[in-house]
Amino acid sequence: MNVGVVVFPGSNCDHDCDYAATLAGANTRFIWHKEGSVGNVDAIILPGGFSYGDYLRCGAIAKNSPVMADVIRFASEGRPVIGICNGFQILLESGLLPGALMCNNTLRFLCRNTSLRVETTRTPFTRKYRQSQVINVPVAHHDGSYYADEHTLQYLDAHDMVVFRYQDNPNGSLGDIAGICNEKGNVLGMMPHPERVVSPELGGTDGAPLFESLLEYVVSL
Amino acid sequence: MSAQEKTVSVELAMEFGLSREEYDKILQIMGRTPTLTELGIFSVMWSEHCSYKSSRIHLKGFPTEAPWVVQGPGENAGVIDIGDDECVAFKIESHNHPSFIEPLQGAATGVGGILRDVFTMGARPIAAMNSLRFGELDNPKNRYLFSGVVKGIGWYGNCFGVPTVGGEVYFDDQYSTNPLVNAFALGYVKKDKIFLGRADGVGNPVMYVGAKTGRDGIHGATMASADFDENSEEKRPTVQVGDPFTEKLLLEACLELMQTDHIIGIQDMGAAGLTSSSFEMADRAGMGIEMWLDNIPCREEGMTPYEMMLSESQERMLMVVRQGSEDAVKAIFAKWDLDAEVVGRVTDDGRMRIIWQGQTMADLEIKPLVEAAPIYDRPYKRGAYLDEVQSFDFNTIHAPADLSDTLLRLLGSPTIASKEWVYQQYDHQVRTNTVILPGSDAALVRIKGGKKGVAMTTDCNSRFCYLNPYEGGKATVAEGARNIACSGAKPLAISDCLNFGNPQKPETMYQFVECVRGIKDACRELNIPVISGNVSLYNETSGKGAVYPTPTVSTVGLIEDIDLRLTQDFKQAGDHIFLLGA
Amino acid sequence: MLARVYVTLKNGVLDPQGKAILGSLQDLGFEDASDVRVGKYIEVQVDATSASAAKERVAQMCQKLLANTVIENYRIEVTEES
Amino acid sequence: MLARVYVTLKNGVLDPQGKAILGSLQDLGFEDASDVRVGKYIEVQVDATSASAAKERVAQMCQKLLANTVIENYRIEVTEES
Ligand SMILES: Nc1ncnc2c1ncn2[C@@H]1O[C@H](COP(=O)(O)OP(=O)(O)O)[C@@H](O)[C@H]1O
Repeated sequence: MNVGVVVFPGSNCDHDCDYAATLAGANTRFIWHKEGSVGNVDAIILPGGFSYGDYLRCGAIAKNSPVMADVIRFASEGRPVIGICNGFQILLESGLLPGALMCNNTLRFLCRNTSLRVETTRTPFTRKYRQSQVINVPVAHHDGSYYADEHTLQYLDAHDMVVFRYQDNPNGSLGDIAGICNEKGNVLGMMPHPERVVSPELGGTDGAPLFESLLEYVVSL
Repeated sequence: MSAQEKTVSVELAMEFGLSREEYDKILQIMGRTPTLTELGIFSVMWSEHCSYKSSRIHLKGFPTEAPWVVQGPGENAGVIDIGDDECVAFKIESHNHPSFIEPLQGAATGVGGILRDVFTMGARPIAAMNSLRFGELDNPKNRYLFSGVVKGIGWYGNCFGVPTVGGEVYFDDQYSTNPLVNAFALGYVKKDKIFLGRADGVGNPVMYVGAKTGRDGIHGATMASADFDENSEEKRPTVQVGDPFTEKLLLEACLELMQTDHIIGIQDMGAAGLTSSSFEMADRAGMGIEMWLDNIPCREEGMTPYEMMLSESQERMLMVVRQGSEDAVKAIFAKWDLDAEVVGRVTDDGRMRIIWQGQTMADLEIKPLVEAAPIYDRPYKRGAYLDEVQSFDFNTIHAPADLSDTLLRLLGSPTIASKEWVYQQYDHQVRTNTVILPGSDAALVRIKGGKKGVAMTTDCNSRFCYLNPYEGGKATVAEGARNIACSGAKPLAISDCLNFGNPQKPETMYQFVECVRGIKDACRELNIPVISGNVSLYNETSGKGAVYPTPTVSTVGLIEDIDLRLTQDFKQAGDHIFLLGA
Repeated sequence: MLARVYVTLKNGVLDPQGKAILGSLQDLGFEDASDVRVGKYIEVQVDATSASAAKERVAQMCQKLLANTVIENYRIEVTEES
Repeated sequence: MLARVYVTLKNGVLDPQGKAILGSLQDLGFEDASDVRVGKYIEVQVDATSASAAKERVAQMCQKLLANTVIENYRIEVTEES
């Protein structure tokens, strides 16, 4: 499996995503944001960090990067795209997922472990988890409070689009939402960092099945 | 400041922070009256901050050598060998005065500066720490400073993408008129990829890279060398603003460039900006530089040579590259949307010539400016307070009736209480190397690709240093070594940041001298060399007393196998508990 | 020409920052403050032949970048000064 | 009464945010944009008997909290609407 990790100026979890995907057995390559095409990859990761310094709004400037048009094309073909933290913010800004992420209700950056419930295993990223499994994955963000209007929240529920919910909502997200996918399930955005818990030295391995799911999915195609 | 219209005189020199004697010495060195730009250069180069004029003679005698020391004091950061041709570069530095004026930006730019110190060495920053001191939190001003500083450190480090893995915070009203903000960074570098701040090779181009120059922080270095007084507010417009995003780009561009063989030498433009970076690079190589100010990328209109030379705008570097490499360098920086301009060339006459609009604005011999900087052996005297505090009779204290209550009160005091509120605002896991998270004795960061890990801690019991400066200095080093050892690692080297009050007061100078003596003795005894550091004096507001003597020490150690690491928490019921030591 | 852009949160979107500021103001003794909403104020210098052309252009900038219309509204004022 | 507060960076203070936005606008083809500065826009509802009293009060709030006067300036407009 070839995984492309998109690097925006200011991305800083790009190497961590590369590390986690490689550990799961993928071949990875970095895709510079100025490239017009994502090239020959089977899945795309938009990593965390502070693209463009998070200036204006998190993800707002990155959504206009040259590579994003091709990421949108790739996603519309039903192929897997995951945005983690800043990557989630970019997916929302670019309209690939509904809603918005706002400043944490604590108004502070928050780096700590959270406990998540897996709400659906139908996506290419969650098939190796059990339905309703509770996993520990850290968050590290300032703007992670998920917002969508009532109508959208109902739509998400009705279409099985909520993928992870916080058990201990750390930031004021509506519906305790930590991660959502699109209708098809091939585009996932989540605030917590699964790539940070993929080996025991790092304090946990609950993030590993996400990358392994992706590999299994791609190989099964 | 309309410094341009000012005529150079002893009064102006004093306004710039020089003494009458120092001005006479300048006249003697130059054989003429300096130009305004020249006077500005002298004033920052001879400030306490850049010249270490009050501390230098006492810093001599720090043990600085060991088989594993690759670079000792004197460069942007010190470097030690951790085996297999792998090295770590690290340093701690103060940003006390800027943080007092504007806590968020002051602390943020402190982090930015120390990160640059590390990556100019060719090392990718893999960990940061900080050591903080504030007045008690019942005062809203102190809460404002504390929360602003923490936010600033978090903002800059998180955005840059370095994990902030440790630090310390103390609260004591002794710091309410001058908080302390010390920032530490550690980077990883292969032994054959270390870069130094040297301007070698006659004719080689001098290049300016990074952000544009504005009027930020002019006279910041001299500000860091003076007491605060009621008028300090007026110095506010000189506050520098940080841009961690640009710094992240600068890091990536520099590291990419360092994979090529275009660079000869590189240095961060920190305190005293273009001035100290160019003088120090030329001095280390025994060379001269001709600098063309018309080529300096400026952010504002109408900047004068004086302002360009003294600006402390952030996220800038000065480099010397090989002749013919200019375009290749520019191409790499253009990829990262950064400026890179040729602003001068290396000469062999040992002089700094600064040219602007066809005129020579400054023409100075470098050696005397750097090496004939004043050195003071300031008088010191044991403070009378010491007799009083040391003769304290502990028998006058009676055990409290309710020990549980006392314990709860102790645990509830901000200095002892959990620091989670602080470190949860720092991304301490980015780069997926942090194997001991904040909250234990020392942080531990693994080196990917093997089993090794680097442990680090920053410590200082400043109340102890106040009660007995010599023993306090010793204890500080010992505490750091213990923290490293308790994590399973072997302490290898330290970087120190010596925060004291006004050195012109003999009692303060005594604290300095004695703390330093204590550090030296402990380092020698434990065979832990000092490989980098920083001195911050004048940490007091006039009339309101100085901070406690605070010689912060950052200790770095090595563990060969991270699976053998130890953390401080009790692991399971039934385990035995031992008390070790005297 | 100078365009002033005011970006504000839509009605009904919670504004934690505004709420926190209101809380601090009241703690500071400003009990006469009863509501605070925080938005962005952006000044854009734009080359245009008329104020209406400038406004048009800046509206496009808002749509594409300056505002997130899922949660924000924007308002533009153009002055001839530069 | 509604007070509108505009908080802007002082002249000469680096505005990294404005710089990044300008770069992005130009990449998007808005070459007619030549400068961007970003500030805050704050609406404060305040109880006061007159517009001038309200303005006075909000100025105190700016000094104490809403603006960081080390690097920022502020401007206040009061309207009688509420
Ligand atoms: N207390 C100290 N202990 C050891 N080395 C020191 C100490 N203070 C300063 N140094 C060394 O002196 C050199 C100059 O320090 P400094 O002026 O702070 O560097 P910079 O150019 O980054 O501002 C550095 O190499 C530093 O490591």
